[in-house]
Amino acid sequence: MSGTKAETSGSPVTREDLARLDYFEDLRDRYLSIESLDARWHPIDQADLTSDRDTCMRIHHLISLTRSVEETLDSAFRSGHVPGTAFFGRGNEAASVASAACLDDEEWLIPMHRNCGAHIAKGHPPVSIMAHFFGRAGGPSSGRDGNFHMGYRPRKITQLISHIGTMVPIAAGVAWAEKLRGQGRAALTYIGDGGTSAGDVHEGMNFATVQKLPLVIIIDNNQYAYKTLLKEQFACESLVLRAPGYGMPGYLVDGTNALLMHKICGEALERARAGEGPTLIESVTIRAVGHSVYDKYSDYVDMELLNRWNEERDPVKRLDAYLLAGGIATEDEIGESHVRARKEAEEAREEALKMPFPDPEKVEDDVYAP
Amino acid sequence: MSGTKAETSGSPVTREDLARLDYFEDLRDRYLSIESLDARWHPIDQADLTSDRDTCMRIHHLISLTRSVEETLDSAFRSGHVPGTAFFGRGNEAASVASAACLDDEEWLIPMHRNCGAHIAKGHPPVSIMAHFFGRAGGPSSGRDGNFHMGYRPRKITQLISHIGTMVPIAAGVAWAEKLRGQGRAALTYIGDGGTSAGDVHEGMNFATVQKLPLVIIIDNNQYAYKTLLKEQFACESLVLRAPGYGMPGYLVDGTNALLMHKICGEALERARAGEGPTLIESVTIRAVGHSVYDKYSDYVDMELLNRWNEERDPVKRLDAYLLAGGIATEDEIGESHVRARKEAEEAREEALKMPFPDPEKVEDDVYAP
Amino acid sequence: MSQITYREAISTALWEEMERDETILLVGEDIGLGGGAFYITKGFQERFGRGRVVDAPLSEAGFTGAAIGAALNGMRPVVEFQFADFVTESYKMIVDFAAGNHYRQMGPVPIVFRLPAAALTSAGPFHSQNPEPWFFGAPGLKIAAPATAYDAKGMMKTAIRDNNPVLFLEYKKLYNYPIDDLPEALRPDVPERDYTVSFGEARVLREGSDISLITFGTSVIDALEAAVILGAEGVEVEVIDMRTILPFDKKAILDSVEKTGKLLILHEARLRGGVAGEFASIVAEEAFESLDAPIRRLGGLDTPVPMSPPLEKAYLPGTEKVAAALRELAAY
Amino acid sequence: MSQITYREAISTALWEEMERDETILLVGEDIGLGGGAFYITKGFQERFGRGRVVDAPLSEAGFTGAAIGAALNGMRPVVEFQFADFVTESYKMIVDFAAGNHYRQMGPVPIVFRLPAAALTSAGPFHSQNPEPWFFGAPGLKIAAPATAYDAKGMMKTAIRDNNPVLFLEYKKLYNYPIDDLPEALRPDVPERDYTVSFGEARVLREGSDISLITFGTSVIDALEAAVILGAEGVEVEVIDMRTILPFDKKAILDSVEKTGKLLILHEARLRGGVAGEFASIVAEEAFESLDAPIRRLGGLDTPVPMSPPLEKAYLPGTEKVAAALRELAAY
Ligand SMILES: Cc1ncc(C[n+]2csc(CCOP(=O)(O)OP(=O)(O)O)c2C)c(N)n1
Ligand SMILES: Cc1ncc(C[n+]2csc(CCOP(=O)(O)OP(=O)(O)O)c2C)c(N)n1
Ligand SMILES: [Mg+2]
Ligand SMILES: [Mg+2]
Repeated sequence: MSGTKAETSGSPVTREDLARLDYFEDLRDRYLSIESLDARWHPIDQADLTSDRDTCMRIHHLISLTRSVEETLDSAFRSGHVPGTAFFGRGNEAASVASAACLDDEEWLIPMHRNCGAHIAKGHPPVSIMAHFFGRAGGPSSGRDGNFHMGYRPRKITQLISHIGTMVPIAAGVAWAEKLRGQGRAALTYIGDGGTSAGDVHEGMNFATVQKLPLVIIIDNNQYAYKTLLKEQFACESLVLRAPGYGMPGYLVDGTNALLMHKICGEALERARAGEGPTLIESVTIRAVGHSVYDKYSDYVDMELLNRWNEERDPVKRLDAYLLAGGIATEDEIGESHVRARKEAEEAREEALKMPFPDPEKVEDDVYAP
Repeated sequence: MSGTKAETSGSPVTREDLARLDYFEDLRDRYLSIESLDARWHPIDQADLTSDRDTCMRIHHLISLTRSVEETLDSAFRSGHVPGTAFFGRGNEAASVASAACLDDEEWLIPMHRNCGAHIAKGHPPVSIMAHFFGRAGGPSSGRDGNFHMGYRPRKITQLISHIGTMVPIAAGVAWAEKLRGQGRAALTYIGDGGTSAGDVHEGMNFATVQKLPLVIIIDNNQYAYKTLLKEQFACESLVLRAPGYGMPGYLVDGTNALLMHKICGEALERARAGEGPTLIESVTIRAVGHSVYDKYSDYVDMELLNRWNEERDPVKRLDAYLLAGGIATEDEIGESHVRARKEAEEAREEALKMPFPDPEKVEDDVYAP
Repeated sequence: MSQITYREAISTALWEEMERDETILLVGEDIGLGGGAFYITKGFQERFGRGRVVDAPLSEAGFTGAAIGAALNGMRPVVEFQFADFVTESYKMIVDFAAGNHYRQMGPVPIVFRLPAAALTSAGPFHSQNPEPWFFGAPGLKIAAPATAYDAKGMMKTAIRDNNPVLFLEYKKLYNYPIDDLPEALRPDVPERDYTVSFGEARVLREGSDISLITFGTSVIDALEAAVILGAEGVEVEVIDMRTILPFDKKAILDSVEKTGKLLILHEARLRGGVAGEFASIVAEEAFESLDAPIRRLGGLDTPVPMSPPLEKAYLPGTEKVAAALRELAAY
Repeated sequence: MSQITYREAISTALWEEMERDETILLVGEDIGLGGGAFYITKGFQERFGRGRVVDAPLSEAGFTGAAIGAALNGMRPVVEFQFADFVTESYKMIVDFAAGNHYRQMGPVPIVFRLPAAALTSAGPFHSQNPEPWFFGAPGLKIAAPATAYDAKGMMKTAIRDNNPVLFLEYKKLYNYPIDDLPEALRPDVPERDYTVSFGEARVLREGSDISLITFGTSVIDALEAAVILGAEGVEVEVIDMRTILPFDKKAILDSVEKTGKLLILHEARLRGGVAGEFASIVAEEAFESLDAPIRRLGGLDTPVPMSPPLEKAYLPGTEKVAAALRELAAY
């Protein structure tokens, strides 16, 4: 913990907290050495990140599994098994996994198009994800949709529509129902740095804060929105500066640091469950691959910077190193976790490829619910 | 001026300026004793408000004319001359007039549905306004639209569509064209407290700040959005807190104080013309009448508070008192300005009522531009 | 049994349903404290609380989205748009999200969108529109368009209990229409008991053997008036109120045309892109041999809805234009 | 004269117009540095600067609104939607603001909305839609739907020079369609010189005396293929490409039907609420006596556009379905 409860609590920033605001001045140039900030925009003390072995190993395995699933999907795409296109979240696995891993089984996840890790942490089986990408009848939408337009009802994961921004209001509504039900459950959603420009995001955050809904919103700031750079997307120093405009606490988190995200998101969800309303968390990562499998991203991405990120901030490597350095796991245990992940992904791929394509005779079924 | 140029300049708030943030904590309960704040959220020194007689008398007359035009329209409505409905801006005349009076002739005004004062200050003739409300062929839309869905091209005033929020992006676009033309002209628009919740407003403010457009946006916070109270509309302490989220300066202004608005808006427009980008100004007033002429507003309005506002903060009375107390005008001169305004409004009404209704034979004309 | 207004019918249906099922929520602008622009929900917030009756911020996409999210999570929200015109703000939420969710195997989305629609009096281009053409092509939606208090109450209950997103068109002009001024056929008694009206069943408002006049919404009044005029001229017009636009009662249209051989389709919305095109096409395809005359359609002009009274009158397809079109058909 | 792709034709037209008139601006997502999702504007920002070629934040309503504001203030913006599907974000901006402004006497709004439309391959429910039904009823708009590189270049110039808001449908499937694979009728040479193609003039792609096949967009390919098949079976099908959907060439439809007496209308969009309904209705009203058979329409199924290849194929009105419908008509 960075200090007392009060220090990271839900009350909006005031006085001396905000005196630190000039910290943000040229944050974007300094993302590589980002300092994570709490709700009052003090650096977060990271001494108390969890070292609980079970938690750490669970998160490690989920992150590794996420990477393996995406790599497997990518190679399946190159082999022609993925109709349409595919997006990947490489670079944000830590943030996706460690946040969604804070949800209870009965809580809803409202993911975006790069949150493979969140799907996996919430229990969406890799074989179902693969079947979806492969357009098979056994996928969660029976082949009616593809790519990351994917949900999974058995684990309370919504499907997004393509129109970016729409999911924040949807998430607010999911949280509204939870609030009415009064069982102390919260919901979690994500939005990209590009997505923050969408009007729906504003409307959704406003609705959530006015109604004090149990919702955590993570801004996946991966420094690109397709081919658009951050400076063309917003003019403020940091997107957490939007939080006071809604009267909610805002955190800035190094999204390549899994255990830090786990702590901050976990605390935010706890506040949400306790009726203290929404929290905004800006998670800074980098999109380590192209926008989609088709994207010629070296056209517009600063490849040197990207390489440095991959060297210094790859979330998988960072977690490996952290576990090792902290004596939480041995090199063998870490290696074994990776091997198991790759095997699981491979098996899922094989199983999914055996599934049939949907029956065109049924194309007109299910337009209406009974 | 509240101090040096730097103090009110366009650079976003930083450090000690923001240390004053807790000022906002229960601002809404304290609107009646509102303190106006500059871009760094220091109280604005009002010692240097203009006492230039010509400026003062011009603004006085425009404010008085606005009130008279609206009162005349209201009585015309009661006499059955206004088809459909009518909205009035009673209570915000000072803010509307004093802001729009800062525009040059060649600059665009993008008004909202209570900015009668802005129309009048920008030179929209009362007879044209009346003809519009009366649905006459001689109105600016030839009777095709009514109420405050009204523009006036000869004076570079756009017409709004009903969908609230849309005009902020439109205003950004008008300013974009000015920026490209490079003649140092700015544009001015308004949005209600309710309107700030609309996604378009977010999108428009973001576009304007990213492109550093010459635009001033005034939030007409009149404490009601139809029957919805502020606490159902937003959860932040004050709407100026949104400004740092876009990287623009935000001011909080007592909107019943004409000369203060004239100063702050004038400075903001100067910055815009100089290429320093947009400014957000929250103008706090009260909606002194119902939402529309049909609205039974005592259902939901705190009538006691409203009466106090009308006593203490009526913008017309306040300006009268200020001019008198400052020795800028005599009681006779002030009275004469009012009389002239009423006469002008009455004459406009008579003239407009003589105009014919549009010819139904021409109803299908002009759908397409040649 | 009683005679209540269309507005009271809707209000009553909402109230009774909220009493019956606590998963039903209301959200919209000014609907709480203020009871909504048309006072449909006056007193609801006091009774059902601020959790279930939410005065939304001015943000249609946002609160429509929130309602959809709540529907995904077990609730049955009813969303009030202050005017149907503003539903365009929520287009993608309704068409892309809500309507397609079940097809994508992501579960039902039981939700009602209340749309105060059509012209009132000089409400101008932005408060007078008929929204059905915007949504008619969207798979997964239903569209109800009641023209009587009886239908309004019964169909609102059907809409709320339906597991699909339903656009519920409410005709502002009918909200407070004096009951005694309504044509007989438009004032069936409204039972005080619970009842529902099935979707997809048209109603014959007046039988006739010479011409079929297919219509719905505010136009039923003009249709009935014109039928009376034509009746006096010896032409028997069959007037059919479609009642639901999606699903629509194709059989009722075809049956009537088979009988009369002549067809006029009438609605207040502009013709181009209006649903009359679909109805006419179906007849041209499936009842071609029954037709004794060209199909006629009548609707609003191809302009924005103008405000000033003489223009608005010229815009709308009123009784005189209907009668004229019927006469032409009769003479063919 | 040369053979260039549809994509190159659009790109060339934009470039030439921007060279010609400095009030022309481009705005859209990823169009600057990145040259847009389909590389139509690659290199434009370098040439015309960041003021005239704006990489917009992800906010369609916002940048559409900004473009309209710029148009009010003397500019001629061209707005790129990344996919036509996202135009729903800007619905009110286009329909309520831009389309109605001139009617309200507030001046012309010269603006082009570029909409990469229709199915590509397994692009799924949100990247495959045909937007014309959403806008077809809106007075004040024009809708262009070029199917050849020649039309794409000439009509883009027409659109830019028009003083009204124009929805410019671009068929993603045609962008990079190999020229040699196109049917002869779809690859007229594209002049290097400046030329325009008037709106509202259909083009007969193939003459025939037995059946009129009215179509546009991607469906022209299926139509021509089916006509060849039917030709081999001894049925002469007249294939007409509408080219502009608003205004549309009513005379071309009526003339052809008068000649053939039989009509099939085909488009990729779903039938219900599609523009085929309007065309069919007009024929049923104005060429009733010429018809020798029921009017037939063919379009997408009444479902969201499904992603998986077998489903998508079933959804689309491909050559086989067109040929089958033509055969039925021929046999009538
Ligand atoms: C409303 C809308 N406009 C455009 C798009 C096309 N599009 C898909 S992803 C994307 C970029 C999103 O950027 P960001 O929100 O930063 O998420 P990221 O892809 O970087 O994770 C765009 C423009 C869309 N899906 N929705
Ligand atoms: C998108 C949209 N939704 C709803 C309305 C109906 N409406 C008209 S004015 C209004 C309240 C506006 O409040 P505010 O922005 O505070 O402006 P004020 O009327 O108080 O000046 C509402 C809800 C509208 N015009 N547009
Ligand atoms: Mg991004
Ligand atoms: Mg207000």
